[in-house]
Amino acid sequence: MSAATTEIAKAPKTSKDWDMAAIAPFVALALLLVLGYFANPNFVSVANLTNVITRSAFIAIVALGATYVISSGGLDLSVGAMVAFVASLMILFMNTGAVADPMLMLLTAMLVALVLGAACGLANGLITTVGKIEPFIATLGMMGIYRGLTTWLSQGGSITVRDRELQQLYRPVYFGDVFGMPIPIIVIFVTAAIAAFVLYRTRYGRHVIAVGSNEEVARYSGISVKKVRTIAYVIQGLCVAVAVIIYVPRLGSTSATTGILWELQAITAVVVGGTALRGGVGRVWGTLCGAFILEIVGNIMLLSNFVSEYLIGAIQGAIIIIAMLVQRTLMRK
Amino acid sequence: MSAATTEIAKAPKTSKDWDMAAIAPFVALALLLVLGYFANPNFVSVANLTNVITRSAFIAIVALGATYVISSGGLDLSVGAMVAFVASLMILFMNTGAVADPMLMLLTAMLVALVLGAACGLANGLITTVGKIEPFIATLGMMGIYRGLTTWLSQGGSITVRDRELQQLYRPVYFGDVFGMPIPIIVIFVTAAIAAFVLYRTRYGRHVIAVGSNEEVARYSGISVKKVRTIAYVIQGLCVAVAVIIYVPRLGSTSATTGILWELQAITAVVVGGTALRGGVGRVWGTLCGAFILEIVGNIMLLSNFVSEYLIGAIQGAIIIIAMLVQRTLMRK
Amino acid sequence: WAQEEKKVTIGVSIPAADHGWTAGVVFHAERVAKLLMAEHKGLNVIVKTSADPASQANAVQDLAVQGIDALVILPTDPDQLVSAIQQVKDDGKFVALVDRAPSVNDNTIRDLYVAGNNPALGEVAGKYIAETTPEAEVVIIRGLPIPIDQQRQDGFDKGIEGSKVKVLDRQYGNWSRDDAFRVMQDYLTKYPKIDVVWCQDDDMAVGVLEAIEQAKRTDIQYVVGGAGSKDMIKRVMDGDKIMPVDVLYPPAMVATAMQLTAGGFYDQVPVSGNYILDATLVTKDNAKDFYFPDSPF
Amino acid sequence: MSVPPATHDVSVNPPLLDASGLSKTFGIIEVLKDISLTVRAGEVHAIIGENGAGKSTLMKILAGNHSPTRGEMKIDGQPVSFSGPVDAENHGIVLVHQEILLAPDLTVAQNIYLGREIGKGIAVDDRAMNEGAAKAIRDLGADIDPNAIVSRLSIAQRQLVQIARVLLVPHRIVIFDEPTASLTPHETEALLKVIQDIRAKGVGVLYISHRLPEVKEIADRVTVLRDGRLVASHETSELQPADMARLMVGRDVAKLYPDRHAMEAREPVLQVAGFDVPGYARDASFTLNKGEILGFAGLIGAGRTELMEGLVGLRPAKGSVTFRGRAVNFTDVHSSLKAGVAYLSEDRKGKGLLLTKDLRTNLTLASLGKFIRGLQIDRKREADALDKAIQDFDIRTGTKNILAGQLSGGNQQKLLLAKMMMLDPQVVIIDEPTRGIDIGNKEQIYKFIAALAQEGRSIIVVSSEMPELIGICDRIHVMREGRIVGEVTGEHMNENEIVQLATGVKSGVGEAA
Ligand SMILES: Nc1ncnc2c1ncn2[C@@H]1O[C@H](COP(=O)(O)OP(=O)(O)OP(=O)(O)O)[C@@H](O)[C@H]1O
Ligand SMILES: Nc1ncnc2c1ncn2[C@@H]1O[C@H](COP(=O)(O)OP(=O)(O)OP(=O)(O)O)[C@@H](O)[C@H]1O
Ligand SMILES: [Mg+2]
Ligand SMILES: [Mg+2]
Repeated sequence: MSAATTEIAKAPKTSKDWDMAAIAPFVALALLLVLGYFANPNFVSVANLTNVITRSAFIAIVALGATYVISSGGLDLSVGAMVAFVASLMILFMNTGAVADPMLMLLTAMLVALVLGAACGLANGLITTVGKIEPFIATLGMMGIYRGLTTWLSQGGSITVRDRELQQLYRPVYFGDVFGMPIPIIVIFVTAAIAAFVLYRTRYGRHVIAVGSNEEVARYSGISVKKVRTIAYVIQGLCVAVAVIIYVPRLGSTSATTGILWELQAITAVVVGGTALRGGVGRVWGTLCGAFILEIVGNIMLLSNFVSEYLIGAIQGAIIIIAMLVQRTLMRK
Repeated sequence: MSAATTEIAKAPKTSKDWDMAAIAPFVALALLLVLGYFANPNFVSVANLTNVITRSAFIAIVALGATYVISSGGLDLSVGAMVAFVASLMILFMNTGAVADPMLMLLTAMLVALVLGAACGLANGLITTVGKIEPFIATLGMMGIYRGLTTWLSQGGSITVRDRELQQLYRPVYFGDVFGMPIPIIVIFVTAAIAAFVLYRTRYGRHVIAVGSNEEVARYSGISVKKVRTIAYVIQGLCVAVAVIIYVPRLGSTSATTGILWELQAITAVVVGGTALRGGVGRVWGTLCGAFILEIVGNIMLLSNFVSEYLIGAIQGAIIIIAMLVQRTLMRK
Repeated sequence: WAQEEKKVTIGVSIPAADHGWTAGVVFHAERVAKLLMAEHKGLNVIVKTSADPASQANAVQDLAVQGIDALVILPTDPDQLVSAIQQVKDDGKFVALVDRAPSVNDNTIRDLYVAGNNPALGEVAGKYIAETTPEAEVVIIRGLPIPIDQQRQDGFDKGIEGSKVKVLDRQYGNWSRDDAFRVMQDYLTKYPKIDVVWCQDDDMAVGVLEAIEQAKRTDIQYVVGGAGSKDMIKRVMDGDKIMPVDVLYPPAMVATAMQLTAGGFYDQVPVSGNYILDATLVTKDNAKDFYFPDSPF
Repeated sequence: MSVPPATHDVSVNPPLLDASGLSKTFGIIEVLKDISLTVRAGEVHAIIGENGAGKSTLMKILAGNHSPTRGEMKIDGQPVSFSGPVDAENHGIVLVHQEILLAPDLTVAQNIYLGREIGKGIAVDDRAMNEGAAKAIRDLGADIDPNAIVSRLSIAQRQLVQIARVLLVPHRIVIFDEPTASLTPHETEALLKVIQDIRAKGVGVLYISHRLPEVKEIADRVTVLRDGRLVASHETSELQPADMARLMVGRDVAKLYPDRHAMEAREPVLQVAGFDVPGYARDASFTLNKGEILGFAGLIGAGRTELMEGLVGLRPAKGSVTFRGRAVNFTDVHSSLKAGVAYLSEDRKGKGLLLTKDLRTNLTLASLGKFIRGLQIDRKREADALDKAIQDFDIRTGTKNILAGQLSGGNQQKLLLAKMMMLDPQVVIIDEPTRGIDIGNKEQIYKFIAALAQEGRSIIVVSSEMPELIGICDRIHVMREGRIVGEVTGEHMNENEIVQLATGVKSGVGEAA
């Protein structure tokens, strides 16, 4: 109880502070865009920006799910491995040729991916809530399991869509566009809009925030903490499945190394976007912004030719820290 | 006839709960040893157990530092990269030949490693405390920086002790023994004893727990939260340096991949050992136990013939989850 | 003269230096990039490294945005990069594929293919072991679970086919010295008698040798590595008993591809087709031909 | 009570602390306006005022936790300004906070000596600290194991530990911010004795309490705050509790407890039989009738809270429960709330409200189902509900856009009440309804409770304040060591009877009544 009583001291003094926290990632993004322009004028070309946003789709969508898990007070380190696992099973399913019609096969495969994603999320959720294991460790263990199973499924190699026709039919889901807008970008924004609606406007979303900010209060208010958290993990699983659905057509294949470190990137996107790791706050649009920032940092580095390729990792790390410092400074004002 | 007398009766229940939490990892370790015996009788040979404990030294010592950081309410994801960075600089220093006498050179190099470790820890500490960035993100950024710098130092390749004589002089620090007890094992237990003394018996240790338990209370008690946390990171840095000092003589070389994922292993060891990630509890001997458990799980898997090499990761993940479940069950009794 | 003025940009996409061999790749790519640019005034070579297939696909896109005339790529995982490479090829750029081939590897996807021979690397090692010690009991340390590792394993099995060589165990060492050390220590505990270790990579051999030395075991006759790092070549050259041979898989192949590509633009020799470099068996006799003391690998 | 009133005249003693013109603003809200105050050696100076009057804020300024927006402080005539609480402690000013400020994972002794551990060489001397802590706690008339982990203590025990901790600091002025809010009469008495002891040593005491008889008993001087202003300051001898109440609230609080209509027919709503909450309560049986207010009295640790929590499914429990004629088994709060049984926790801050969220979110949290339109929450209706709740429950706040944690204690309690009433429950269980609440608010809360009963709802009140139970309840069950040891009704409803049952001096009396 004493933890709760003192929390107030840390709470923002006015609503203004919260607004700054919400705006900060967007300011950081804007600064980065300017920086990018100076690094290489090609950077601001429509083609390049579309590329960058398109490929941020995977991390962005996974991070949307992570926003739920984190703001409900959980954490999921298994998402990268889950991407590999779900994608592998999806391709294996496509390779079975269980459904003759290619179009129907594609839709069935997508459904299979969604169901698998939800199931993986459910498993994670139950282990942390019913099993009462710290999410960090529980999902680290699940990461090992998903990745191990993927290695086993691929027998150490890679898993590739065998049917060329199917692959061609599927390609546009990543490479195609609608009125010039690449499909992955549309998927990002549609997913984000749904995520924002559910988190901000529905009863479940309110419960997520309540559970994340004080579990006991939520419980005493008749909210099933376990159910809310478990569902957050299921949502994370569904987001992973959506990411898989647009990932598979891009490379048409997976291996045991697919999605490695994506969990850390997703969490970074969430935090850079202004969601606190301790739970109780969720910023859907901030998360999107965070994912874009991460991808853009890499892009600028590649486009500019100043940085030794050995140092890219170092500069990336430094930029994230600087971005967070900028955010903190803005918030303190 | 005071009100308090009735409460006393219920008090013992309390301390028992805590004892179970402290004992649980040791029970898990014992179970694992039995399991190992059945998997392969060679497992319990002195030679094998010595091997296993010796090579757990790096993770164990790094995890001792992590126990401080975590129980003070922080987190350090950069330790694996820090091992690579400090080790690389240490070898580069040895290769300069700045000190002519080999023995003196070795001692100087060790001192250099300790100073570097402390400096890296200080950097991490200041960024999280003074910079007020979530430790997860701050140290993730630092991870990128340390690893990037290591890649750059090694130009992507490896950094090797050039002086054969020096290397031979240094070797016993990993491969040598004192009265049959391998030196790394001695180092583990000496470091743990110091860590336990500082955490349990000194004022600083008390403050670490207080800060991790409730920052606000610590502040009201006149404890400098920033100082205590920063020092915890410095201790982590020193532990990394100690790990480096026994790591370098083993292969005499490092590369950009040295210590990859050690941070996750160290954190797992800490949590399996019974320290809570939220801070406020620190179990030095439990951490050691956790580190042994991790190494033994891998060892059993290799020695037994049941598991396909593709599935090792999956089984390892499953065992960690089961170990945590066992621990939770024991604690609830 | 006029041709020297020609402005050409070559993009080189290679894996990040995550172990010795890839470090060698980066080293040679950088070295030859400088050489070529000094040689041809109008030539610009951009070298980009990436840690995994997804980020390499990004890197290829980014190179395309910068306006390249040719792409030299050593894919981290070929099957996963087919689409990205295909796009560059479809834009009419020259594509040179190095080392790792996707399941479909023909003119529709690349103009030039320069490769070491992964199956042969395994096969040469297997053959050598089968010939030298026909009844050996062998333990194997694999790399990472990706296709090239699988190809080497398959090649090895082919190499020992028909002999009495027995494989006791195969485990992943992740192309890491530390993991190889750990796996080898456990092999030594598990098997009282081991004749030969095949670890298919010289980086991992470092860890293997340390583990053997520590255990003071004398039953292990020799260790076969692979790729040809300078340290291991040196041992072979010096006649080290435990490292009698090494199997070549030169990281310099990326340099070959870059030189051929540049040649196509400036020397007007049409380049295309397959250049498969042999998985040469390095022995005491020929070792000095493959010893590059300046390389990081 | 047994503490003798101060006999000597302290008003001639030299002032230790002299504050003048203190003001404090948070953002745009001015919480304190131009307060001047003197504390003399050996004086007990009580500060009273409604919830949110600014008492705690003033004390935090004096103890260096906040810095004043305007005004100055002098110690022994020397102007001072504190850089923080530790600085104030170095000047001899110590504060027992209204909230519990202890590290939950440390032991009692470790908390008491936190930040000033006794050393032995480079190690800490745990033995010495355990002994010191045990003595400090004994001095307060309590008995708490110095090795117990604080998170396992009850709120009352924590409060005592906190007091012990503060009194170990060398001090010249001790500030107590509602130290007795969660203490029973027995412990309160012991604490008041301790205060007499320290004042006898020439220490100045600032004392905040909502229990006016207590103030009358212990204080030499009473200062009254209202809306952040100092409205009066008198010698205690000049005031009666009723005068104090009037000064605080700004009107007469003649009758604290509302009139209750006699109940007509007894119609059982909730029947509990043989109910066990393992570890806390055994074999509890009682009946709650429609329109009735049933009290639960007992000493701290008697297990009342746990019994109620078991009843609504917050703790594992077993036994027979009949609600409105049907056997029910509430395994979680969701089911009990849905059935119409609401429980309001005694731990407002830890279990009642989301302190870092706004009032609207808190108000509707338990009853969101009522605000759903289509798929989404109707925010307009939520806002309307908040307006109505602020009106109905008289929640006093400058702006509706503040966080629940920024409300004063009394207003938090009213918000919690409002939150649970959104569910329109048939049975309301209120645990410690007025803990830390000012007399004006108390009166209002009693009125709400009476009104609820009048509407035909049934109420259970768990309280450690016997006068309030006697004042508002129809019947009172007394618990001791996990068992219901008796029931008092009618003319038996007096403090003496209850205390005898609660302490085990007498058992089973009135059960038949
Ligand atoms: N950090 C803060 N930011 C904004 N307003 C605050 C803050 N702290 C307190 N307040 C406001 O200041 C006013 C005075 O609060 P304070 O806690 O001093 O009241 P109090 O007299 O101690 O009440 P109680 O009897 O309930 O303890 C209240 O209206 C409260 O909402
Ligand atoms: N989390 C806990 N773990 C173990 N014991 C606890 C815990 N919480 C409370 N207790 C103990 O349970 C007993 C009963 O608690 P509590 O004081 O809440 O009872 P109560 O009759 O409701 O009294 P009150 O509400 O007046 O404080 C006490 O002895 C307390 O120390
Ligand atoms: Mg107050
Ligand atoms: Mg209670």
